[in-house]
Amino acid sequence: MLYRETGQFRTSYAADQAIFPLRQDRIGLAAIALVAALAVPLLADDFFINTIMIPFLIFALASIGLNLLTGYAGLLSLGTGAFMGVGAYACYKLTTFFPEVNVLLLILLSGFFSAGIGFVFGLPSLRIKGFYLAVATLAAQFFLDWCFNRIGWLYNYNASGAIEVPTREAFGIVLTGPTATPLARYMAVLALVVLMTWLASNLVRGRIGRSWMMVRDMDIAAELMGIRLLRTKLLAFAVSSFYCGVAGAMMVFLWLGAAEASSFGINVSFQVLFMVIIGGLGSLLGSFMGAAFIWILPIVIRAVPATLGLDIGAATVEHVSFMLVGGLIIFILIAEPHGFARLWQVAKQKMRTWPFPY
Amino acid sequence: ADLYVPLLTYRTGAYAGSGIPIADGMHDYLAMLNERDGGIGGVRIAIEECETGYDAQKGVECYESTKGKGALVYNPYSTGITLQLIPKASVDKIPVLSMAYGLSAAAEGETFPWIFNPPDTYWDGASAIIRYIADQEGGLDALKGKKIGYIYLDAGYGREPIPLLEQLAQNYGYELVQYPVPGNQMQNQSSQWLNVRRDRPDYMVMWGWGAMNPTAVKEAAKIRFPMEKFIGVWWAGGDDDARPAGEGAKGYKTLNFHGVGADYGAIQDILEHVVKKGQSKVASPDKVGENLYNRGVMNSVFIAEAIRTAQELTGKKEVDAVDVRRGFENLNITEARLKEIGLEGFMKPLEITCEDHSGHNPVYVQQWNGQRWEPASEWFEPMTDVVRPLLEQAARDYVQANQPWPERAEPCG
Amino acid sequence: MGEILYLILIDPFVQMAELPDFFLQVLWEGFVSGILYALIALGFVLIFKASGVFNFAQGIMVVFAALSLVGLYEAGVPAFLALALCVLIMLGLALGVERLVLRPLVNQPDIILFMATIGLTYFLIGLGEFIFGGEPKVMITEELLLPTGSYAWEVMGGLVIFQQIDIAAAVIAVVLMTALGLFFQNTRIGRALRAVADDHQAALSVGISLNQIWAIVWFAAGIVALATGIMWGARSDVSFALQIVALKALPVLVLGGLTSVPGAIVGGLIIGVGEKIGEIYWGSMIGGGIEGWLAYFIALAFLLVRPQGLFGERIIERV
Amino acid sequence: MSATSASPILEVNNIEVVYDHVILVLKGVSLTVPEGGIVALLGANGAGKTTTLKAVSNLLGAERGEVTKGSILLGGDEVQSLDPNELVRRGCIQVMEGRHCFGHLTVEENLLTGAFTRKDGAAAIRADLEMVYGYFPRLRERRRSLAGYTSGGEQQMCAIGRALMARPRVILLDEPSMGLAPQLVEEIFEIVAQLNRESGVSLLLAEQNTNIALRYATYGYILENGRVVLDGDAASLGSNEDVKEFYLGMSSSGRRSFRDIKSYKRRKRWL
Amino acid sequence: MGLMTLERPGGKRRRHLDEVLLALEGVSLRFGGVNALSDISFDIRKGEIRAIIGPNGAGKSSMLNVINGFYQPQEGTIRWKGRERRRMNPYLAASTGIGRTFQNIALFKGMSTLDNVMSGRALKMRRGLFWQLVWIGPARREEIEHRRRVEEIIDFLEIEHIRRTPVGKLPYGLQKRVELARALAMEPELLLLDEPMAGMNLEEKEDMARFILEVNEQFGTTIALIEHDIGVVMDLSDRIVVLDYGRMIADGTPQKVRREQAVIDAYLGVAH
Ligand SMILES: Nc1ncnc2c1ncn2[C@@H]1O[C@H](COP(=O)(O)OP(=O)(O)OP(=O)(O)O)[C@@H](O)[C@H]1O
Ligand SMILES: Nc1ncnc2c1ncn2[C@@H]1O[C@H](COP(=O)(O)OP(=O)(O)OP(=O)(O)O)[C@@H](O)[C@H]1O
Ligand SMILES: [Mg+2]
Ligand SMILES: [Mg+2]
Repeated sequence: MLYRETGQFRTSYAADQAIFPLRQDRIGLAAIALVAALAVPLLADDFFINTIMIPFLIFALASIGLNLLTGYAGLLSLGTGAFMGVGAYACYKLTTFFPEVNVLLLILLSGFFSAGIGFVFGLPSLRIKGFYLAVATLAAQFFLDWCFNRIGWLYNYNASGAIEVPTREAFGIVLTGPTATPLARYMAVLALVVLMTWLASNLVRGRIGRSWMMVRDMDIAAELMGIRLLRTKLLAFAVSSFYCGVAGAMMVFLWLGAAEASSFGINVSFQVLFMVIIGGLGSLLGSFMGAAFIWILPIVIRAVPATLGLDIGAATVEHVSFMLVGGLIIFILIAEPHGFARLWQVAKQKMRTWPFPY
Repeated sequence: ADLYVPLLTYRTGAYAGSGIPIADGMHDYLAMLNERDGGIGGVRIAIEECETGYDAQKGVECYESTKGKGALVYNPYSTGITLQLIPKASVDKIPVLSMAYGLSAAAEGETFPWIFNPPDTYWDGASAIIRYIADQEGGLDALKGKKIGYIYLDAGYGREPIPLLEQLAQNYGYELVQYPVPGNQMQNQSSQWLNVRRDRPDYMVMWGWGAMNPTAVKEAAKIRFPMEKFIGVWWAGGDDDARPAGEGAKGYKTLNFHGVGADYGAIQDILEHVVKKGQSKVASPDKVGENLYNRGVMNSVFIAEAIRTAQELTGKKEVDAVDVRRGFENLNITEARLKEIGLEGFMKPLEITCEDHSGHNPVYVQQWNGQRWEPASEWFEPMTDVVRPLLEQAARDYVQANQPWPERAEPCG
Repeated sequence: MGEILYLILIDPFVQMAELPDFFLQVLWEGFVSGILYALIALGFVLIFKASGVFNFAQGIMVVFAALSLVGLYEAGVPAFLALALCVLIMLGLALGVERLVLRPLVNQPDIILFMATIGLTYFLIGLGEFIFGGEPKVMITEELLLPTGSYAWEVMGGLVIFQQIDIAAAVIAVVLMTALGLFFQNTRIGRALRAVADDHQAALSVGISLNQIWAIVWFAAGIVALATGIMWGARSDVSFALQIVALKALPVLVLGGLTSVPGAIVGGLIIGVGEKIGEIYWGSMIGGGIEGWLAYFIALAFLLVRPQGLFGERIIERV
Repeated sequence: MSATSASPILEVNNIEVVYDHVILVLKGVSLTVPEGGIVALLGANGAGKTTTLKAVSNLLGAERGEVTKGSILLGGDEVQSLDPNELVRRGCIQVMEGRHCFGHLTVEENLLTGAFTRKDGAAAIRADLEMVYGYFPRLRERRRSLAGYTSGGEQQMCAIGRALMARPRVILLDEPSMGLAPQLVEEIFEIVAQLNRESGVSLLLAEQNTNIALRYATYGYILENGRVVLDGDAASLGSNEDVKEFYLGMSSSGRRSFRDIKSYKRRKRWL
Repeated sequence: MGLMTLERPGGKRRRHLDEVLLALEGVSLRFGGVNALSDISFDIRKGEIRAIIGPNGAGKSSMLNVINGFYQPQEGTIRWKGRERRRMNPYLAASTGIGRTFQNIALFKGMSTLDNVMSGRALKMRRGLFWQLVWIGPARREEIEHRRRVEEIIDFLEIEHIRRTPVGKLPYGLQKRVELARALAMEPELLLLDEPMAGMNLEEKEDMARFILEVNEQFGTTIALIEHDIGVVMDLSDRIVVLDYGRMIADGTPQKVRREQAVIDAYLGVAH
């Protein structure tokens, strides 16, 4: 019985409602925090930080955004990429207008723009449901894509149509642009992601999170219990897009350094959806696990032949990695349709009863 | 150590059709140098392909994962990836060779010391096409009142030439009609070509890539557009772009700045030293010498020559990226040198200077005869006088938009 | 202001009237693309109808089928034998998917099955490129005895051009849809399909063999994919870029209703014609290239009126 | 009379069922349905009745449950590994708890899907359809409306009728009386008994309405917490004191009013 | 929790049977050709237990749906707490004190029992997005306060042991009980129960009856109840409406209704 909760009594409702009521969970969390904030910066090289940690965290945030919408409020969206794009372009315009302002603030502010856009594209959700709604969000995806391409103002009429991140700082440290060190960018990303994850976890365990889940599980019953569907759904769209928008802004400003419309294409939407579902719908922890899996797995697969000294062509590796990723996704869904989050729960359940099977 | 040259290529995805022959050409020439000469200056080249799928994120990932291994130069083969790498280049001190693609303004060596885009920028290409059209019509004055259609991939790549084409339209009085093709509509261009049919432009200019090209050629044939008045940029000139349209594609033209075919010493060496030994990935030996294959070869010629120049300049054999940048900036491929490396007549001599990283080099027009590409014009110069000031302005704009942009610190020479 | 209104409300119609032959051509092109969209959508509908699975892999199945055909031909197999072999390949695919993907996922939520088909998409992309390489291939139109010429029809002082291959596509599409429509409508199997889509577990409990049903529809969808692949391949080329086109089937699908074979046709035609007219007569006002999203907005407009699409099954809301 | 007197058509031997790999629900349940018998499965909420029935008809897979131990014999053959449709083909059909009609099919189409496995021709199927309509005239009235829009009781009739359409040898009925008007409950049991008498259909019946279940059943099992705690023929069960008190609501003073339960319960708690 | 039963004075409960809480007048509801309800008029008085019975498909559930605004009747008016409405809407109904349970359980399947019951408090919780995000402070205080009420209800209905279980996995009978808990959490004035005892055995029905009675007496909640178990209906209700094919065929006290021939013919079969 490795994972024992006996002996840990919750004496108040407040304690019972803590995010991690169990001591073992709290210890685990502290360990992860320590690794993320200390071990990674001290030990990891630039490649690890730039190619694995930063994008992983950013995608985890985007997954949380989509998870709020799809996992909690039950509204399927295929427009995540575009909403991330709105955040990125908004942030770009903001830095153009307010070059002196703390760039982290601007990144957060840009979330409001995508929240607004998300709100607008959420409007049809009152009438349209399920896969039909997914098409409405695809409309957003393709329309916004087109806007990023066609509206020159968005990219300051740059001839190549791309947005390039200027050098900006926060608290006297250069955070964006080519001269920003990976470490500084990593710490900024980590701080923002931790902050926003904490906010999200607050949100989903309270009244609003519950009203989303009500709408997800049975919208008619929710309505009959006094939930105003449109409001609730729109709030979900807005908050979710906010998260995606911030993730998009971070993606361009703290990771890629430049982007064009195609950086926010439908593929990104699918990628994030994958993360959410593999991680587990309706689980914030799952968002992290899903993001880690979907982002890191192909990198690992690509690295394997080289480390083994095998001379397989880059293209072949890519083909195999496609097959592996596809196959693994199916495999995981079969093994546990509720994703890693559930797998983790079951594992905990087993640990609780260990060494007995039930 | 070896000379480590990562190649960012794409043999998968929607643009693989254009990406594969280029990747083959790039790889095979370098491999041939290893086989035939034991590398460059006696040092072997370590070639590593990294698959980008023409995707900016994966491209950056490739960059990050290879730069630590001592990469000497990057060839992103995607305007999107190039744009991401431009600011990184001066920080990481690794030159970027974006051969006739990428940011046109990067030709300004004073502003972009780490970026090289020889032999021509997109603006050179656009101006060359206009000049060619004018020649056909009997002089620049004859352009007045003409209607020129511009069909392009609606992305950074296709949009890059628009300011120049608009500028020239003002100068010469032709009308420019634009037909954007969204990336997700590449294979479904009937609307664009219906519009073409209605607007009846006198000429069509195309900036296409990947699956967009063969579709466009087919559609043009379908609406019975006179193919000899349909002119693509050099990237729209793959053999597989014209071939699917069969007879209908006969007469289709594109720009080019190198020879096609396998009748060059170096290409023959590739066949002998690489393809025959089964070290190449080409699907069949016939593909060697096709237009985009040769483009890849030319790209590798630049790399190899830059490294060789760097070796000469520094006197060391195992040069690093900073040296290679110098090598590029002092690159001077003369007639004699071309002859030496078995590429006589393959391209025009080319020289890169600190101010001009591109060179506004001559181009020619080739035409599809139903089987293969044939030259359809003499070599001629793009409109350097128009392009140059625009490039300077664009570079200034870029710097303006990306403040603080580092001043050039690298000495010339 | 007045000028803008004129441009939006009047001028396009003036244009249509001025060049009636061109308008006819636009309609024809719209019709043809509509038919092609409908073909892709048909594959989706078959599977959705039978299992409630939104099969994202339909697009890649189109590519895969076409690639196998051309690949086999290039490997020296005669055209029609290659066609027959392709049918077998699609059968194998259907059986494999049923066995390895669907069967273990019985009774899971729609979105999980949807995800699994995206996984399948990745797998097939990898496998396809692994076997056939990424180079585009030329469809063996003539070898399959499909016509390639065109007819020009002089009318209203102009010319309307009909590609023979497009006419063939229309004919094949109509034949396929009628056949499938008849097969699946009101027969024992048809009823079973809809039952499965409603409730996997209950379908099992009355003795409907999900395995068999799924194998059948996936095979049917595979055949449709093959036909679609040949037609699209003849229009441009056979490459992995084609799968993007398949996304166009989504608005068609929801407009017609996810479960309706006739809906796929009508939806296809509405979207095909609608987006052509929109692009040609209105698109250039805002810079062109609006086809990418116009179809979705057309579909959205219809959905706001009928949330289940034109011919879709009513969404049952009860407590 | 004991259950073993006739040859058993259905035998469940000591099965264990686990959901999600961790939740053990049935802990060794054994039961026997004799050929032509009506066997009732009784028990409180959550005792595992539904799970037992689903284990027999092999529908657990769809809920991530599995039989980890024991065996199930239908007509002497092991059937745990058979597909559900194969079971139906062999004449064993389940009426699921909670109706599970196909909402987007009309009532008549729902009934017809019940005949999916039958091969005896359209005429026979039509005849049976008429038979079902004869049993449930309400269904005939609503035959053209989508099942999803019919009332709860109508759906229940539809689900039962659908199972009858398969001409089964064994029917597993999960709470057939749920949501039906009292008259209809009687009727349904009448119908079931009639089928049993006339066509020798065997029945395994999970039912909360103990009263009526024991009236029609020949034998009964009482399930508690995933275990069989009591079994016996219907008469002896009906006269068992505990069963009387907790399942039939009869005390020595006859039926007690629901109004009085409160104080009664309180008293029981104080004890 | 103050649910200790008071000794009932002389076995009679105190009622305000004169005060009409809800009245339907001439309500008709049609679906295409089906007349689910035709010209129904009846009232529910404050504090009573009102049963609605009738054969399957009579329109009972539809009636509840009309009352809380899920169906809009084609004709007729609804008078709720003295205000006349042409039609009700679900939000209004919920926010002015109509709570309900459903015939086909409509719980939020992905949520735990506790969350389901908490969801009944949705209308009573006020803290906005900002405080919810911050959590510490007002939002948490509010949550805890409501949690306390919810725990009381959970204790009352004796479902403590399944507090954390996802409701989708509960057996049918317990799901019904959770649904009742959720409705109670809304603290409704009028509680609509649609077959609360379906699928329960006697013991469980007795429990349920006890809960219903206690709710009615302790909170003074008015209850409208649909149930097919005639014993339950006759014992619990003060007045009964009988529907048949959308028409109302009887209305009155149990003693009166059980003797009416129309009711016996249409529903009871035999006199109870
Ligand atoms: N899918 C599932 N996953 C996990 N546990 C389950 C699942 N289905 C049922 N259970 C559990 O199995 C036990 C038995 O449930 P079952 O539905 O068989 O009871 P039942 O006797 O039919 O009850 P009722 O009379 O309420 O229908 C219950 O404790 C229930 O919580
Ligand atoms: N949304 C709807 N669309 C069409 N018909 C409906 C709808 N809702 C109810 N009906 C029909 O109205 C009639 C009354 O249904 P209702 O659900 O009110 O019956 P009920 O009295 O609750 O019956 P039961 O006891 O079986 O639950 C039924 O015939 C039903 O088919
Ligand atoms: Mg049960
Ligand atoms: Mg009802």
